[in-house]
Amino acid sequence: MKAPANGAGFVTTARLVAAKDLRLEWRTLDSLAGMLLFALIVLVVYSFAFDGAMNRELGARFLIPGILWTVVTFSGLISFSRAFQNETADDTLTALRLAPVDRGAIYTGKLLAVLVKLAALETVTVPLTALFFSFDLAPHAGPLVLVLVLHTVGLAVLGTLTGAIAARVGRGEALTAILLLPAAAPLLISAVETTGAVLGGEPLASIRAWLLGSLGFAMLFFCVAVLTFDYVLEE
Amino acid sequence: MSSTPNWLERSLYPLLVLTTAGMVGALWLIFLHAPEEKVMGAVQKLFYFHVPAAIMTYAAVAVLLIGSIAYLWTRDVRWDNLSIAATECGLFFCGMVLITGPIWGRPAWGVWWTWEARLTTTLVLWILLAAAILVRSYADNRELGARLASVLGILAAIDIYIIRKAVEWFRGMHPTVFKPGAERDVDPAIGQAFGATSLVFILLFLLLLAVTYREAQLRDRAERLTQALGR
Amino acid sequence: MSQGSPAPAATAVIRARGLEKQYGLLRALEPLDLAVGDGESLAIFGPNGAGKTTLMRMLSLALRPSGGTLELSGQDARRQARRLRGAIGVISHRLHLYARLTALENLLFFGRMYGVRDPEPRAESLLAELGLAHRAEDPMGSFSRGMQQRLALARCLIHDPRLVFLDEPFTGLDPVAADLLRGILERLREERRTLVITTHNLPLGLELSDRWMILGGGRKLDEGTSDVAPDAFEAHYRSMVGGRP
Amino acid sequence: MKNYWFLFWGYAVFWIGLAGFLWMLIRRQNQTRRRLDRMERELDQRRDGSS
Repeated sequence: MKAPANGAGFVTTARLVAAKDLRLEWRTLDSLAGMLLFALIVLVVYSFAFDGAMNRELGARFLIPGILWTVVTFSGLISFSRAFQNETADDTLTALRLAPVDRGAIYTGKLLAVLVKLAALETVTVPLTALFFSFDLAPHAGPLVLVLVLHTVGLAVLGTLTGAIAARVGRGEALTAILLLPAAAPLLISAVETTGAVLGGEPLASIRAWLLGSLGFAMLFFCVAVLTFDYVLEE
Repeated sequence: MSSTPNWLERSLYPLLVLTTAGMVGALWLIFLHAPEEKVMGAVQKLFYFHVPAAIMTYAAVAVLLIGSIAYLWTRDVRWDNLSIAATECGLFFCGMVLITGPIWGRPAWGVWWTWEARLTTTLVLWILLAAAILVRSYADNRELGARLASVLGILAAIDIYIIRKAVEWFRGMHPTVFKPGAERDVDPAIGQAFGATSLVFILLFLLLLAVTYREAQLRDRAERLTQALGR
Repeated sequence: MSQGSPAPAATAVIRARGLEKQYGLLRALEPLDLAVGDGESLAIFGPNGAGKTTLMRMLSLALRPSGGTLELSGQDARRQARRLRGAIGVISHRLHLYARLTALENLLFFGRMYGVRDPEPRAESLLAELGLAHRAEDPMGSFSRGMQQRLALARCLIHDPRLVFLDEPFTGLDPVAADLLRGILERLREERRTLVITTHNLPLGLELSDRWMILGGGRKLDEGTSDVAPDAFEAHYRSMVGGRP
Repeated sequence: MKNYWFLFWGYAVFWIGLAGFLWMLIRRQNQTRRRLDRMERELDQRRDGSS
């Protein structure tokens, strides 16, 4: 008789879970469709609340960061809460539990899939925001991408963990929001600050401390999530 | 069996008497001993309750952190009972800080609320503690609720430290009554009153912690009895 | 009827002492001792709510026990859980498969998760063996219940597990699929894999096992070897659990 | 002098809050105790009945 199979390693597991999730997403567009439509609706509502003249008067750096990040955060909630709800239909969550793999790697895989979805969301919504609120994106594109990526990663790190907690007690977006938004407060502050600075044309050096802080935040909570995820997933 | 008082129950009444006596003494020190502060006037006396309540909130979070880690490590429900007690006490003290804060802030700053470092931190902490209670009540069994709430407890404790730093950086305008350099200017009676009130608040925290812990224990026993009776 | 004959200590693959589970309000399983030898097959009988599924989940390392010790292949299950999971296969009434993935994709995903070296040929041969080769590229959700259960069996066997846990594997199967499953279980026994199976079908359970155990109300009521007449055993079972199904 | 009202309300709110919290705790605890007593009596009765 052969020796028991040793499970996949950390990186392989994360890659497998992420690829599986993205393949499922591609087939059903379960969360992406909801995310994009929701983002669109929020943008339309904002256009009622703040008219173009007001935005032109104030300049892009005052209104746009807030609009951008509320859109990303609230559409992101959909992907965070779906990340583990999609394992409940045929109790595939138990199948993941039974696999001889590191549970932190399962979290990492889910995180990667969520990040791809958020990236897709942002490539649509950010230009759309620029279009709707008529400001010029091109001169700030580079620094803006850096700011977006950094804070999206941090948001997803916490969001995937809180989404898993909400899914474990059978709740969806509402509980995820209650858990995530206060915990992510420093990140959201930094996101709005740095986005404003970038849109205002300030050099990256002036927001270096914020960016490093957000990076540290994301890394710290990634470690916390990987370490505690076993307890979240446990039956 | 349940009528046998344990050490916790026995310590409850002495603690209650001690806290009440201490509270009377502290109030005497605050209102009759300490002078009215020159700049802020009478409202400054709120400081004697507001600040110790804030300190006790952080103490409750520290206890919650210890309880959460210890529960995940040992899976002993006693640690989870401690976490429950710390969450409930933390919620109480945090709520008191949140209410007395604006009442002090209105005459001092001219506004009820500002998105200032400590105010924001305190509000966020209150939401996180309430969310932990919510998650417990949503979970369909005690074990799952305890585990998820413990993870949240760890998350909240780490997070609160970071939020504090981040918002401070962002905008800080909180009054500091004791400035490190200017300590000699403050009337010693103010210091005495503050010190005494802080001690009384520690007693109050311990008292509330004992009561809430005892209740968590009783609920545990009730659950076990329910099961012994065959539901 | 009690001829309790625990397996010899040296060859026990599963050894539980005082294993129990408590869910806050209710105790799902009273402390229980259990030993299953290498290559042996154990059938667990009992009415619904007897604690069968709880026991199965703890033995297959899906659920953490509240107390007691569990050793699999002589190793402490709590400390070596991750490694031991690689030797365990599980079938339950839940499919543990992704409805939107094809049969082959499901098998490859789990095969790779279990670290199977070369999963494609293994998955294809399993699909052929279970009569699913022609549907390999179709999503699992489009299968009939019997085919889904067969695919679940393939998923359970993809990593060649030494220990196989089957929780009500015959539920919802048509006679043809049930016969197929029975044949596969017979073969697993011939291959000297260790099986633990729960079922409401007493004759079938006896046929597929070396020893049996009756659970009721969360505790072990009786145990013995399976070389008994099915009719006599059925009468004994009814007297044990009080006529309940 | 308006400040005295803020002072008064600040302390009033604290005492009301503390009283409310204690009242809630005591009420909850009494409920649990009553439940416990009822169940213990039932358990005793069962023991007497079976012995």
